[in-house]
Amino acid sequence: MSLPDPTAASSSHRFISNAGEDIREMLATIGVDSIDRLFDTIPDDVKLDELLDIPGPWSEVESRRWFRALAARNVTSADHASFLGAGAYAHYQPAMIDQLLLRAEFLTAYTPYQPEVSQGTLQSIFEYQTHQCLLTGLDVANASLYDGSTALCEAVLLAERVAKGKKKVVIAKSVHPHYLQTVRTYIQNLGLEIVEVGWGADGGIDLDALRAVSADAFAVAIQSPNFLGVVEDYDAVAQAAGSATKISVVAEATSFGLLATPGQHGFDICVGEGQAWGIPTQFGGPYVGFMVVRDALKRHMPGRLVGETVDVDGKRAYVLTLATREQHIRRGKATSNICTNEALIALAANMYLSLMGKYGLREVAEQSARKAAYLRAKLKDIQSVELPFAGPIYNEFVVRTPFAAADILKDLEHEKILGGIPLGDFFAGHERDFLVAVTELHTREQLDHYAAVLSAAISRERR
Amino acid sequence: MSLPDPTAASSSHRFISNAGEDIREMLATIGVDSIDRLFDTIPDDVKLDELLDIPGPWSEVESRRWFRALAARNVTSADHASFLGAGAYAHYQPAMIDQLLLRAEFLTAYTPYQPEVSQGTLQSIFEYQTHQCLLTGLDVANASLYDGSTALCEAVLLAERVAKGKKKVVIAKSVHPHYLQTVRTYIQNLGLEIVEVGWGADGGIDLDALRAVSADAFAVAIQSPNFLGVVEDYDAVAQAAGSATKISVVAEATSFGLLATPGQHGFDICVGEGQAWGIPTQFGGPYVGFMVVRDALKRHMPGRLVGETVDVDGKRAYVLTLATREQHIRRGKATSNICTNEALIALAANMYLSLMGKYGLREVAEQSARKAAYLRAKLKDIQSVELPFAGPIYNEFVVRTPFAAADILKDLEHEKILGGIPLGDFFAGHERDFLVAVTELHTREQLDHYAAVLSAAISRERR
Amino acid sequence: MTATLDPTETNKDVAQKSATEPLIFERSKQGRRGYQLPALDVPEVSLDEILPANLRRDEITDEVEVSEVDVIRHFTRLSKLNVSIDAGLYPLGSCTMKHNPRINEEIARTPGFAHSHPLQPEHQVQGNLELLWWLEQTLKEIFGLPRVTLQPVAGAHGELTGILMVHKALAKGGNPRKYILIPDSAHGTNPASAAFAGYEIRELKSNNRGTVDLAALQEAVTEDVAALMITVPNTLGVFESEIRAMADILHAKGAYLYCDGANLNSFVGVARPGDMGIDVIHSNLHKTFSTPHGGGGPGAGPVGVSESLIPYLPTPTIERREDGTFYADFSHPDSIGRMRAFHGNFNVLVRALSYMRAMGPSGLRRIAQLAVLNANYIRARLKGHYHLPYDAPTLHEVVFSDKNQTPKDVHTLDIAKRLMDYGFHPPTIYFPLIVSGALMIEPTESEPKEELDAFCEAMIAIARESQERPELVRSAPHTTPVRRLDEARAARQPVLRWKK
Amino acid sequence: MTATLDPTETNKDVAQKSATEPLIFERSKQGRRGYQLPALDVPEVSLDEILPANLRRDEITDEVEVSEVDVIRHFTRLSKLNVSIDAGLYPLGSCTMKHNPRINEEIARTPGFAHSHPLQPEHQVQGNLELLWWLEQTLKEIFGLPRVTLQPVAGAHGELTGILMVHKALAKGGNPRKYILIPDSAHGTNPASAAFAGYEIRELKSNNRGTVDLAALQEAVTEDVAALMITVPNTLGVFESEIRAMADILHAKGAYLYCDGANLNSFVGVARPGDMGIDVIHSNLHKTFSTPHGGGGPGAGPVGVSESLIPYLPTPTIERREDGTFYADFSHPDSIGRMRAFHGNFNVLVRALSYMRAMGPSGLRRIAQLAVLNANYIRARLKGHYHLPYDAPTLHEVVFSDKNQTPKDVHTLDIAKRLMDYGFHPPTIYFPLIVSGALMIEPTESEPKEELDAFCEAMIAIARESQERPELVRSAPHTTPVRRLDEARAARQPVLRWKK
Ligand SMILES: Cc1ncc(COP(=O)(O)O)c(C=O)c1O
Ligand SMILES: Cc1ncc(COP(=O)(O)O)c(C=O)c1O
Repeated sequence: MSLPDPTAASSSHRFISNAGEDIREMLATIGVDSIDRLFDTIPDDVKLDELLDIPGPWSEVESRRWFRALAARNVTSADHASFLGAGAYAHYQPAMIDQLLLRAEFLTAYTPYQPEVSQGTLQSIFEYQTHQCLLTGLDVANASLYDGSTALCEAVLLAERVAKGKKKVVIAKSVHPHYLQTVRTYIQNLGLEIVEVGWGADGGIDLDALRAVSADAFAVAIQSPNFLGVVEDYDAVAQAAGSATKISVVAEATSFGLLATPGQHGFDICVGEGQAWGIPTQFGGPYVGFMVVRDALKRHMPGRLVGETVDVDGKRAYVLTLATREQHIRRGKATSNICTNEALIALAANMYLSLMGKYGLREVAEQSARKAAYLRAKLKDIQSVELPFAGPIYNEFVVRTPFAAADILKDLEHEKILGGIPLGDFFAGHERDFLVAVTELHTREQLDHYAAVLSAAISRERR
Repeated sequence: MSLPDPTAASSSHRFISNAGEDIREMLATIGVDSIDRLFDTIPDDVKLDELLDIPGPWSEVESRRWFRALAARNVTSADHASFLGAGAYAHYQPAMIDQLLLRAEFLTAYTPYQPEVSQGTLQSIFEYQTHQCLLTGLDVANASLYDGSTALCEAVLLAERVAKGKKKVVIAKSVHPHYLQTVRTYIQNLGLEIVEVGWGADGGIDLDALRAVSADAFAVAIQSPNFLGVVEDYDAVAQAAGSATKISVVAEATSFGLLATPGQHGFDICVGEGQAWGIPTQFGGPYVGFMVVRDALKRHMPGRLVGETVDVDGKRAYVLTLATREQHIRRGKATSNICTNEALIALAANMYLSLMGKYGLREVAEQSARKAAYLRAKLKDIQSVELPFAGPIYNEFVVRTPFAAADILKDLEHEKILGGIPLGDFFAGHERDFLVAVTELHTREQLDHYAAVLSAAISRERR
Repeated sequence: MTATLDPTETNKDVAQKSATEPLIFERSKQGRRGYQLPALDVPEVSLDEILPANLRRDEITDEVEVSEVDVIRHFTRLSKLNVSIDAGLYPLGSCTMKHNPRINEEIARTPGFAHSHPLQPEHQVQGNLELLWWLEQTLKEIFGLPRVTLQPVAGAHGELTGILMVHKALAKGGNPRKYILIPDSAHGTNPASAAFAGYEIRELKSNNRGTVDLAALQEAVTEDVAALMITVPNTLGVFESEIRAMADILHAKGAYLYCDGANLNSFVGVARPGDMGIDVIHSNLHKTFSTPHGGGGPGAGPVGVSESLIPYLPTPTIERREDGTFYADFSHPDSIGRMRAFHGNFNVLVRALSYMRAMGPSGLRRIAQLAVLNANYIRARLKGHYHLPYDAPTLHEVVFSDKNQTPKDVHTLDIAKRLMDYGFHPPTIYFPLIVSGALMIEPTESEPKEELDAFCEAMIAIARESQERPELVRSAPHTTPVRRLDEARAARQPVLRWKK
Repeated sequence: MTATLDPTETNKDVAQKSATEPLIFERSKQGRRGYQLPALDVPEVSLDEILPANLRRDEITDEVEVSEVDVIRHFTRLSKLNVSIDAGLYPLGSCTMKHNPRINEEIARTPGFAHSHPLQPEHQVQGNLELLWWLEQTLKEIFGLPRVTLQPVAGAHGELTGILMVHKALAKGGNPRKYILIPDSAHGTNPASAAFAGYEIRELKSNNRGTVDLAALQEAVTEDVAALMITVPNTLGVFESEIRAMADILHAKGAYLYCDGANLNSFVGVARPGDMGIDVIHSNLHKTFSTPHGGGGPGAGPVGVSESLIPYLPTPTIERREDGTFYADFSHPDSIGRMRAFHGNFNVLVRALSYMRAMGPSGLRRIAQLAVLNANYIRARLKGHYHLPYDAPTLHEVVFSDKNQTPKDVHTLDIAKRLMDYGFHPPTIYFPLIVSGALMIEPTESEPKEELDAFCEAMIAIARESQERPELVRSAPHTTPVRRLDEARAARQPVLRWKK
């Protein structure tokens, strides 16, 4: 057996305080002669008689070398002009936020089960919930869900709970494909049926098709701006969706600064992805899923809710509430199985929303939309570039060229431009299309350069 | 006059809380009708009637673009293998330290004039003072001085104060030239004479020359390891320095982990530069100067001192003490004019020294010395490379080739090596010499590579 | 921070006042700004040309106008109302509140990781893919299982993933079956996840050691049982010594053994789930592998599976080619599908691998050794003072009850609150449900002995106070920013948002 | 953090205990480690081959053995014993405790800046040199002076630099002269710096407005006076309206006017020192230009000079070539020499330029406007409650005295301590020396009105308490981690380090 002696100084590890002297003292108090004795309840035949076969232990010096070398093998928006979106957007990230997130009081605390020593986290969640309500025009928001895709799953399940009986959910084909796939996974054993509704010529949902299938559906879910970048007309959709619970999905959260709210236009639930609120794209996570619902639905809400109350001295304070919905009380009958959520990202979002505030959120949205419109117009003028969908957009749109999107994008990459996301990866028959996203961070120079490089690439491909 | 209206929303600035509404309310309370009225005591003929002509205001986005572009125009140890030392060394920097320094409680507080709400800073300084004493073998350390060069100035002035009458200070020529120059600047009007003592064949101070000039000197100051990298023999120097106050300068603070202490070998004062304790080289500052003295000298100490005491409840606490030495009390008769010092860097040093601890400080020093010895030996074997000074070294040494150091170093730079610092920039006649520094961060691979590239460079130059 | 004019108030009130912070919405003042953006550099056309008015909103009514100073003050002050691991012991049982190394935070912020986009083509993100591949290799070795999916973003998410795989595998075999067996000591997410995966729950009574009774299990495992979900060691900290036999019983009936790996910290590097006959296990990386809890997340809940479940793993999986390049593989026809958009909580996974590399083989084993030593030290010191409902040997945590204190009408909640006055975060309380008035203490390996001693002395002091000054304990906490809350009122008339 | 066994102690004691932290040396335990380094990868030869034994030390006796957990806990807990700007108003008069923007911290950490070495050749550090050049251009415009040295690392360092230049200039003219005139209201560093520059101090009595009396100055400026060192506005916050006349008097006698720029925050962008006839000025970048005070530093004290002093600037200066490249110029034969190794506090200078760019021309002016407005608002609100020794109009700060409170034996120190109970850092006290029992309040432009109101209400409450419950004020603070200290004991038997 090649197992080290835990009391040897050579066995000490910087992350583990107790060492030789402490261990001997503690064993004496416990009254056993070695740490191994404490593991007697684990049968020998399942005990390892050697160390695991993995690298390490590494010093910070070695870790920095290895991880930085890995990171250096990625090509990112840190060194390229990126026009990638499709559910993950590079917006302005205020310097203050990351530095505050490093405060141990936020970073290393856990779920505020004990409100007297967790008011910081609780009050922030309460504020976060309020921001969500103001942005969506709905009544009650929760403390966070995993991400946009699972938030949609939870919304569908919520709608099914209140619908009683109905088993059909209608989901727009223009909802983020990953979200739709995730819903399929979640509901696969629950006897529910998903009916997809496609888009019309302008890229907006096909209203007639929607009207045709909504009647017996417990819920209708659409995304706006949808996956093609097109902004949906909530009123028209709500009307077509009839009596079903109406779920709006928002994958580009800065759009709330400019677009009509689901709450004021007939929708019951808004779910989505909060990453656009200044969270790094970080290869897809951690992000933060949000859910905001009409007041009538609040007791069916999944996840944590923070409410206001007072302490014994009458002092205002905040606390986790309506917990009877949750797994730790309701167990098999809970409104969701979620426990650990995305609290720290929700905190970052609260910081972002507070710092940008009423006018900043508006300006981010307007600048993103204006710059997208500017680029879209420029690309339109490029010979043999098509914009397949004419519908109104926020900050993202589909571009079509005569050539395979992958090839065109490779050409752009050579000019240090991450030019877009091939639509063909998600929808067969769209191999010449790609999604282009623009934010307030793009400069006119970058937009002009993009247009120039794209038209050059097309001419090159043509030869 | 193109001056903006301070109450206009367009005049609001994110760093300045009060705006339109607040300003109007406050002016009303004060009883004046405009902010301009508050400046009536400034004569109109010196008042500006337009805004200053400087760039800005910039958003964080614009600042990031501009400053990162500037930083990208530097070549640094972040992208090259650096062997630069000469008073600024790239040692291991524990990840925890910088993140803790960002805590507002440390970063944004000021001098702990009010001990009841500043115990964090005060206790840290007390601990820092203790580390200094343990490392130097001396009795009393202060809270910090500007840097190594000004610390030497303060030491010379301290020695002069206690010497009474004597006007001559002997300083080794092998003290960091910038330090020596700074001393000349400081004392230029004080009627003091500096006598320099050169080095012997092995690079150590010329003891006979020292003996010859020490008699009527109020102080003798040497550096060890000296600017040539050579470790001085404190006992021999102390003996040669006779009755003068003996000042040891340490510009490579990690050397305390391995080298004999000035305190145990006849020295009265140790001053130096604490940058090597995990502080980034950051183009020369901020760093932290330290001063440790024999107990007898404590009331002559410049700068802040923190002492232990108790509060009215008998609870142990820390406080700035012996303040009668300082400018805010003694004014023109103070032991120094220093007020703001390098507290945050001293805090970082306390964190570093605590984290590395008894064994880490030793290992950093041993690894640095061993790797330097390894490289030194390898270079010695290279044809037509000379090591002009045979004296014992810690982690830095002088290399001589048949060619101009600048040319050789240019060659190394092409291989992404910052190969050393030309000694000719400091001492005429040494144009072929350069200083090479090694730390625990260098890998054997880098050391071998250095040797290979250097000998290749020499052959190339020969052609 | 608002002071008061009443000179007669007590100092405590003054201090308490300075410990309150208004809502950010209450700080809003007309004209204040916390942001600046570069001026728009494209032609400013009318918004109508960009988006029809009916698709636009008007101003965001009631959103804030605050300065950067207001915001940094606000959140700095809020933070001071929290306790944290970096400030002291945070012995929440079952949550493994261990030291969160700062090197993990630094590495996760490397621009190449932080700014990579989840939909970049394979050739642009080889660094990320290799990192994910290495993390899977490492978890495979830790679990002793042949494959691991990194997609789940929390333990509960991993549970759902695991049970969905079980369901799919059984369905492939013709019958997904109806029930999941779950001990009454289990965490609430277990039954919830099983239910969302489409199963009914059958609860297993724990025996007097607090563990699963083999005979009872034998009986409970019928043809329509899909799996047993157990926690190893269980929520009392007791290791199921007969785990191998349990696995055999299940496997004999074609059922699966699911392990909730929340307590992996107690045996990592000492024993491997795969060697115990476990078919599926999730690990909460925010517990055993030190990723920060962040006030309630983010986390990650990778799931390891045995050979027979590999075909059902979520897509994509991360694979390595002969030529050493890496790619995301979607070609798994029997996969349960995607559990989340993109690649899960990538930057949590980065932190976890950073931690695993820092620990290495010897360090991982030492985690379990010291976590168990620390817990047993607390158990030994407090045993005389608090009632131990199950005195079977325990590993990384120990569960006491308030039985010794209830005669004085002092209950677990009171003890927890009083601990705050002594400067400690309370343990997990009233869980597991099989212990009435449970005090579930998990110190983790991080804690220094002197911190454990201080905690034990506080607990002992409270035990005494409960006898001698019970009202002092019942009315605790006395020194926190707020005191006991009216939780009933919060639930009765919920106020879930600020309104003007 | 050590709790106690005594169940009878008060809650306050419990809380206080939890607010103490042992010395890091007291946390040391045999075997603990807080660090790890890569294993030595060169042959491990005997140390004797590397360094003779007589030049080596043995182990570092009494140095610590602590874990990373011990260290992060220790410093996190220590931090909680401090108050800070990010937590609230920090109205230390003369210190300009303004908001420290986090963008400055981010930019200073850019690897290209943080890891550049001070002795790299010019071509490798063009980015740094250009940054320094731009900072000088910006300060020149702010000062209205033709050159600025960036070498001084603090205000006092700048004072020494400035006076050394004056001395050298006069010496060149044949006679360095003997005296520096300094008003009795000046900061202690002024006389100290002048003395270290080789001068004797002659103190100027302030007139009843607290300013310099022209007639008195006229008389004081003799042939052997080298310069007058004044602070503008002075330490009462009063602007020397006759500054131009003062300059003329000095210049007529061949003497120089030195301005201590510590209070530049009150007129930046509103008026320029150069236009006032000032010959030399230092600016504390850690005050006016927002670089964090760091618990007492680092700072920076650039010095601007008029034409006649340019030849004497410290070396090197940073210059720009025709071709747009930058270099360090050492060719200044009359320079006073080098004031510090390398390039001063470079990474403080980076932060300051970041701040100047963020403010821009309009923002810089707004600083002065709001700083002065905030100070005058406090003055207006507190005037009725505290005695105003000089009621001349003031700019960015206001100095009260304890005259109204002394009859009740309540003194400035008591008022300062009592403010802590209300959650505020006290103002600067007992400075300037011309005011007995001075309370020197500088809010800066950063503060929101509600914070100023809370502060004023606390001050007013204390004024009342001083009349109605003076003992409560005299015995303050009551709610801080430690209460009033025995400072006499600290000085009588100094304990300046931990000993085993
Ligand atoms: C035993 C046990 N199982 C499951 C969970 C759920 O894990 P998570 O919170 O990561 O979803 C937890 C943690 O809360 C737990 O303690
Ligand atoms: C008026 C005045 N002059 C000079 C100084 C000294 O500046 P520094 O502390 O930066 O050396 C200060 C600050 O303490 C000051 O307030």
